Amino acid sequence: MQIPHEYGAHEARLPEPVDPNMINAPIPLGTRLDLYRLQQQMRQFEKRAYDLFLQNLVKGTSHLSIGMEAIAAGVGQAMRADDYTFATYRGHAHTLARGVPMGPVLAELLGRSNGLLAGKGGSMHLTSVERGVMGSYAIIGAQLCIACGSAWSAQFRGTDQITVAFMGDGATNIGAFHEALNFAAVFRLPVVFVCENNLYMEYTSIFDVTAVEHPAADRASAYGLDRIVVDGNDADAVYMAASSAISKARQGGGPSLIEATTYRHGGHSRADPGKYRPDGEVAAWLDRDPIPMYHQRLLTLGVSEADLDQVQRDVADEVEAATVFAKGGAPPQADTALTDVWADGGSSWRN
Amino acid sequence: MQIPHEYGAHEARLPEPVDPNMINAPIPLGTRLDLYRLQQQMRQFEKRAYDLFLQNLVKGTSHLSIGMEAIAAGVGQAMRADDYTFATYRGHAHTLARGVPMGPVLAELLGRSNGLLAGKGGSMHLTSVERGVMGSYAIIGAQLCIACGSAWSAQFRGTDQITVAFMGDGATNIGAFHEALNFAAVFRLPVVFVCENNLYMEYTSIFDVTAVEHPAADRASAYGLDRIVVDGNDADAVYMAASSAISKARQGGGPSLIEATTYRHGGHSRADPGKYRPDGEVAAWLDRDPIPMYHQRLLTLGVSEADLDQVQRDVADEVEAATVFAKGGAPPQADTALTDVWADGGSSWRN
Amino acid sequence: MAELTYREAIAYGIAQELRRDPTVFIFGEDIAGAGGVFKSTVGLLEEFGPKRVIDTPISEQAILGAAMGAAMTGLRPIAEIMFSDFLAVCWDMVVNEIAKIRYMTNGQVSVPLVIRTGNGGGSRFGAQHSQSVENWAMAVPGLKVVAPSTPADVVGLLAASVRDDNPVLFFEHKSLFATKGEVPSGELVDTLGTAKVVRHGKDCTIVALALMVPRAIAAAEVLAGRGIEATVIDLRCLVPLDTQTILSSVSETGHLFTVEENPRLCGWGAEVVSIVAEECFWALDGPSIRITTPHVPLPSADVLEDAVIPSVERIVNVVAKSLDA
Amino acid sequence: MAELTYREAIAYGIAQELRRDPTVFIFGEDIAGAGGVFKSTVGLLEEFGPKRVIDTPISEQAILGAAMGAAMTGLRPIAEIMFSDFLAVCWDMVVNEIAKIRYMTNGQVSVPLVIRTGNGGGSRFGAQHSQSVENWAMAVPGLKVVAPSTPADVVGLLAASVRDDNPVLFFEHKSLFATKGEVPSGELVDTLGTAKVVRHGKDCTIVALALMVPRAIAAAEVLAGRGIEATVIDLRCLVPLDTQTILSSVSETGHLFTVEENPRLCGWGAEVVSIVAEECFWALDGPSIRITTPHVPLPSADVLEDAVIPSVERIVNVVAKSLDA
Ligand SMILES: Cc1ncc(C[n+]2csc(CCOP(=O)(O)OP(=O)(O)O)c2C)c(N)n1
Ligand SMILES: Cc1ncc(C[n+]2csc(CCOP(=O)(O)OP(=O)(O)O)c2C)c(N)n1
Ligand SMILES: [Mg+2]
Ligand SMILES: [Mg+2]
Repeated sequence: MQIPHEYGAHEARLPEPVDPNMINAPIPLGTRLDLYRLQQQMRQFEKRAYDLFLQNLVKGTSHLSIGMEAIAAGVGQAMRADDYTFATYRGHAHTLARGVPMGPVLAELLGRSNGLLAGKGGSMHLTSVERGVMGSYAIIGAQLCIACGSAWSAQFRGTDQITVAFMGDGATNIGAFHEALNFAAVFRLPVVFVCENNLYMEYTSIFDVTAVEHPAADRASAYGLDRIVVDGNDADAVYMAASSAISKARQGGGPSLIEATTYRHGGHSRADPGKYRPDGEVAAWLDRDPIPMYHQRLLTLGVSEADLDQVQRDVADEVEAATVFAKGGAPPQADTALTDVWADGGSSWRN
Repeated sequence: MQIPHEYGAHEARLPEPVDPNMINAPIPLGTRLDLYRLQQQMRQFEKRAYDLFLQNLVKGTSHLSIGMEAIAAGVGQAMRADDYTFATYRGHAHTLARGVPMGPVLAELLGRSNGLLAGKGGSMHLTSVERGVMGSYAIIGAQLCIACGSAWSAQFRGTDQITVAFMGDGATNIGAFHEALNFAAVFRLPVVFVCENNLYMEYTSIFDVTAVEHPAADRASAYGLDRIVVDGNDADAVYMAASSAISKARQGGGPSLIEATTYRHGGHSRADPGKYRPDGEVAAWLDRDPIPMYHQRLLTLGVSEADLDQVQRDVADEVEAATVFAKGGAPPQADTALTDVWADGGSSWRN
Repeated sequence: MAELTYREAIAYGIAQELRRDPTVFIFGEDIAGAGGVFKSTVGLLEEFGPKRVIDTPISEQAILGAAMGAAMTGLRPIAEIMFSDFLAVCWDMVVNEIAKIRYMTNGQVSVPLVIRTGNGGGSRFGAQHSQSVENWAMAVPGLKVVAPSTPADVVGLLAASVRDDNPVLFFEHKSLFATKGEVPSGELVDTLGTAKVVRHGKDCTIVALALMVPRAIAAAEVLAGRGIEATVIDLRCLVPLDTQTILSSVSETGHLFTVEENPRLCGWGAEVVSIVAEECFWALDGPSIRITTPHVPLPSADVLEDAVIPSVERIVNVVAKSLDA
Repeated sequence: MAELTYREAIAYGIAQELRRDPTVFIFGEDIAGAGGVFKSTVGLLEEFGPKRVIDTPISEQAILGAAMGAAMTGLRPIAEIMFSDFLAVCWDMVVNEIAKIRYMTNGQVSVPLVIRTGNGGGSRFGAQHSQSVENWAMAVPGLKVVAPSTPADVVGLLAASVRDDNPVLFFEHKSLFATKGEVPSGELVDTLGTAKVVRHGKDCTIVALALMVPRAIAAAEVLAGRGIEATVIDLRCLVPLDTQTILSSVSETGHLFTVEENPRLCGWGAEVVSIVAEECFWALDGPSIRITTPHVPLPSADVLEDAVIPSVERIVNVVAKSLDA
C-alpha cells in the first residue's frame, strides 16, 4: 500500500511575512483602535479563562483561539449590529466580537446560573440572539448549513442583513461544507463563509488529510466563487477582505468564501498540550502573534504607547469585573434542567 | 428576493455533435463489437422491462437508462473481471455490463424467487458479487463512500483491482460526494468515479440547482484531480476515457472523476412522463441516440449489416429467454423475508 | 366539505397556511416545478410563486440547515425530505441541531419549522425507500412527531404543526396517498397531542398509527364478528403523546395491543406498553402485546413486503389468540 | 492478569485483534499519530504502522463508507466515530447501508466491521457531545449493539465483535475511561448476546448498561441496607439481547426496574419492559419501572448534568418507593 505521508513527520509550516502595504489600507484610525481593543479583549479574556481552568473552575471542555484573534476581530468589526454570526465550539472570540459582555460568557464557562446560557450550553454553544450571535455549533460543518437559512431569511424578508459563518480548516472535508457552499451559491445568499485555517484539526495536520493545499480557497471555484486567501494574523487584512465580501453580500452579490491562515498558540482543547507540532513551528508563529504586530502598527501610525496601555488596562479591568461576576454566580437550580425544551418553557412530552 | 431562475423555464440543452475523430480511436474491432453488443443488451433488456411494467408485472419502481447505454458499456468494457462496480438505483445497465445474466435481473424486477436477490432487493439494489457488482444503492451519494472502501481494500491487500462508482449529476451536490472524493484523493485510492450527467435529477434541471456548469468536472480541481468531460453518448469516447482512468488507478496513480454527458430518453422512473423538459430537447437528443450512431460507425469501419443484425437477433433471443425465465419464477416464500439479516442466515435479535 | 385524497389534502393544507401567513414558505427536491414526486405539492408554485415554493439541490443537510436558520430568524419554513429514509443523511440537523438549539441556548432561539416526509411501506420500494422511522424521531427530546391517517387530519394537524413554535416532524404515509376522506370546509386547525378513539369496544384497546389505523379498524370489525369488541385509538401524534386517552381506555378494557409498522425493537409501541406497565399495571388483565413488523429490513417483492408489515389478518389472529387464551 | 483502565483496555483489545488477524485495521480521526482524543488507541500506530492504523479527514460518511466497502471485500475494519453524537452525520451509512446490505442482496454481501464510539454523559460536554445513543442503533435491524461496563468486558466483547461476521456498534462510555479492573492474561474472547448477573437478590431485578451498571450495583448495596435484595443484570449487549437472563430473573423476583442513561422515550428499557409485559406478565408482582434521563437534551453545567442522569440516589429512591408501596 502506498502511504501518502508519515504521521507527525510533516514539515513545519511557517508564517508568511506581514504584508508591508497593509499599513496603508484605507481604514480609519478609530476603526483600527477598535480592532486593537477587540483583540485585547479576546486575548485577555481567554487567558483568564485558561487561568480559571487551571483553578478547576471551568467545567467541561473549552477551545481557545489565542493567536487567532485577528480573524474574529477583523470580521466582527466589519459587521453591522443586525447581522448574524454563526460560530463553532471555538467561539469565544467570535462571540465577544459582536459586543456580547464578558461576564455572562465567563459565567457560562464556569457553569453558573448567571451564564449566557444559564449553564445549559457551556463553552461550545455560546449564543446571544440579542447581539446577532445565532449560536455556536459543536458538530463540524453544521453551522454552515444553518447559516444559509438566516441568509435566506434576510433575502426573503428583504432586509439587507448578512450572515457570517466561521469554520476551521478541518471542516472543509465534511459533507455539510459542500452542501452549504453550493446551496448558498445557487440561491445567491448573503452569507460570508470564513475558514480559519490554523493548520491543524485536533491533533492532525490538515495537510495530511486534504487533497488540496488551501482547504477552503482551493475549493471556491467548485461553487463558482473567487479564490480568497488572507493573512489571518493581520486584523487589517481580515477587515478589508471581510468588508468587501460583506458589502458584496449586502448588495445582492451572493456568498463569499474567505480562507484566513493563522495558528493557535495552545492546544486544541484544554486537554491538549499540542505536542504533535514540528520543531520551530510554534516559535515561528509566536513571532507572528497578531497582537504585538498590531500594537507596533498602531505606534507607527502615530498612536501613543500611553493610549495603547490605556486600552490594555481598560480591558484588564473588564476581565477582572467579568471574573468577579462569573465567580459570584450561583450554580443553576437543578430544576432548570427541565425547562426550555419547548417554546412553552417546559419539557413535557405527554398531555 | 432575487430568484436565480424561473422553474421549468430553463433553456433546452442540446447535444454536442459527435467527435469525428473518435472513429480513429485505437480500439480493436472486436472490442467495438463487444461494445455494440453490450449496448444492444442494455437497450433491449430495458425495453422489455418497460413492456413488462406496462403489463403490471414489474413491482415497485424502476429507473431505466435508455439513451445512456454508451456509458455503462464503455466503462464496463474497460474493466477487468475482478474489478468492482458500485451502481445506483438506475443500475440495470451497469449490472449487465459486468456480464450478469439477464434472467435473474429481470426476475428480480418481477419480484420472483429466482431473482438476482430472490425478491429481497428489487430493481434499485441489483448486486452480483460473483461478477464484481458490489451493489446498487438508492440513497444518493452513499455508493461513492462505499466505493472508497473496496478501493482501499484492494490497495491494502496489494491486488491491482480497481473500483468504479457511478453517480448521477444530481449526486454531485450531496455531502457524500465531497467526502468520498477527498478521501479517495488523500489516500490515492484506485477508484474511478463516473458521473452520468443526463441534465436532470428527478424532474428538475441540474442547472437550476448547481453553482457550476459541469457539476462533476468543474469540481475535480477541488480534489486535485483533472477535469474530464466526455461524450457519454459515444461508447468509444467513454471507453477511451475509462481505460485511461482505470489504468492510472491500477498503477497506483489514484482516483479519477469522469463526467459523461448524456440524456435519458424516458422519464426518471416508471411513474414519470418527463413533461418538464423544454421543447426540442428530447428530439435533439433522440437524434443523438448512442446506438444508431454506433451502428453507423461500425458499418463505416467495415462491419456488415448482416453481422450487426445477427448481434441484435442474438440479444433479442437472450431477452426472450430471460423473459421466460423471469415469468416462470415462483413468488418468494413468505418465510424468506426472515432470512439473511445476519451472517448465520437468520434474523433473531435475541438469544 | 369536500372529498379529498390524502395526497390532495397535503397540498390543500399547505396552501391554507401559505395563504394565511406570509412568513410560511416551502422547499425541497422537485416540490415546486414538478409538484412533488408524490404529487402532494401540485399547484403551490402556480399559486404562491417561486419566492415561496422552491426547488432545491439534492442536499438534505443544507435543506434542513436552511430551514433551521430561517426559522431562527423570523420565518416558518416547511421543508420536505422526500422519503423518510433520507432523514438518515441529514439526521445531525434533526437531532443535534434543530431538536437541541432552544434548550442549549436557554430558550433564546425558537425553531418553528415543519419537516414533511413520505414515510412507510407497501409500495414495493425496498429497504431504502420504505421505512417507518417515526420512532427514531420520538426517541429524541425536542421534536414533535405527527403522523396522520386521514385527509382531514392531514389538513388540521399540518396547520397545527405550522403554527406551533416548535420543530415538528410530519410523517405522510405513502400508502395512504390515494385514500379518500371528507375534509370540512373553512379554516381547519387541529390540536397536536390528541389521540382519537375511532372505535369503542369494551374488551381490549388497540393503539395504532398512520397506515395501521385503517388496518386496526378493519381488524376490529372482524373481531366483532367473533365476539370481541375492541376500542381502536388513532394516536396521530407521538410527541406530545396523549397518554390520558390510552390509560383511560386500558383502564376500562384491561387489555392492550399496539400495532406498529416500524421494526420490532424500540418502537413507539414499546413506549406505550411501558407507560401502561408502570402507570396502569393494576388494571391489566393480561399481557400487553405488540404487533409489529419483525426486526428485519423491508424486502422489495410484494409477497415478502406483505408478509412482514402487520396485516388485518395478523392483527385479528394475535388479538383473538391472546384474548381466548 | 493485569489491572487496566477501561481506556487502556480498548487499545489492549484492539492490539490483540490486530496481532491475530492481518485483515484487521483501524482508522478514524486523530486515532493514529495522537493515539486518539480519548487516548484509547495509544501505541497502536507504533506497533502496527501506518498501513493498519490510519488518521482520516473529518469525513464521517467517508469513514464508514470506507469501512463498509473494505468489509465487503475481505477486510475487517475497525472504524472510530469519535463521539457517538457524530453518528448522526453518518447515520445513513449505519442504518441504510451497513445494516441492510446483507439482507437486500439476499446474503451475497458480508459486512464484518466494528464501529467504535465514545458514548454517554458525565463529562460536562453539553448536548452535542454527551448523548447515549445505543437505543438509536438497537431500533435498526441488522446491527449488533455492544456497550461494555468493565475493562475485561471491553477486551472480550471487542474481540467477539471483531470476529463476528456482522456489523457491530461498540459503545465505549466516556465516563468509564478512567475506571480500573482486572483483565485476565492470554487471549480473551467473550460472547455477544450474553448478559451478566452481577449481583443476586430475590426482591427485584435491576437491568442496567454501561455507566449505569456500577450505579445500579452501588444502589443495590444501599438497598440491601434497607432490607431490599436486588438482582443486578449488566446487559452488555442490546443486540443480540439476552432475554433469557432477564426473563428468568424477573420470574423469580416479580419486580423489574431498568436504569437507562438515554432520554425517556423509546429507550432499550422500554423494549425490556415490553418483553417482560408480554412474556412474563403472570410473574409480575407490580409495575415495571424505568429509571431514565428525562426527555431533555443534556445540559452542560455539572449540577444540571448530575441532576438528569440517573444517580445512585435516584435508583435507590425509585426502587425503595416502589417496593414499599
Ligand atoms: C462531525 C464532527 N466530527 C468530529 C468532531 C470532533 N472534532 C471537534 S474539533 C475537531 C477538529 C476541527 O478542526 P478544524 O475544523 O480545523 O477547527 P479548529 O478546531 O482547528 O478550530 C474535531 C475533529 C466534531 N465535533 N464533529
Ligand atoms: C439522499 C437522497 N435524496 C433524494 C433521493 C431521491 N432521488 C432519487 S433519484 C433522484 C434524482 C437523482 O438525480 P441524478 O443524480 O442526476 O441521477 P439520475 O436519476 O438522473 O440518474 C432523487 C432526488 C434519494 N434517493 N436520496
Ligand atoms: Mg484547524
Ligand atoms: Mg441526472
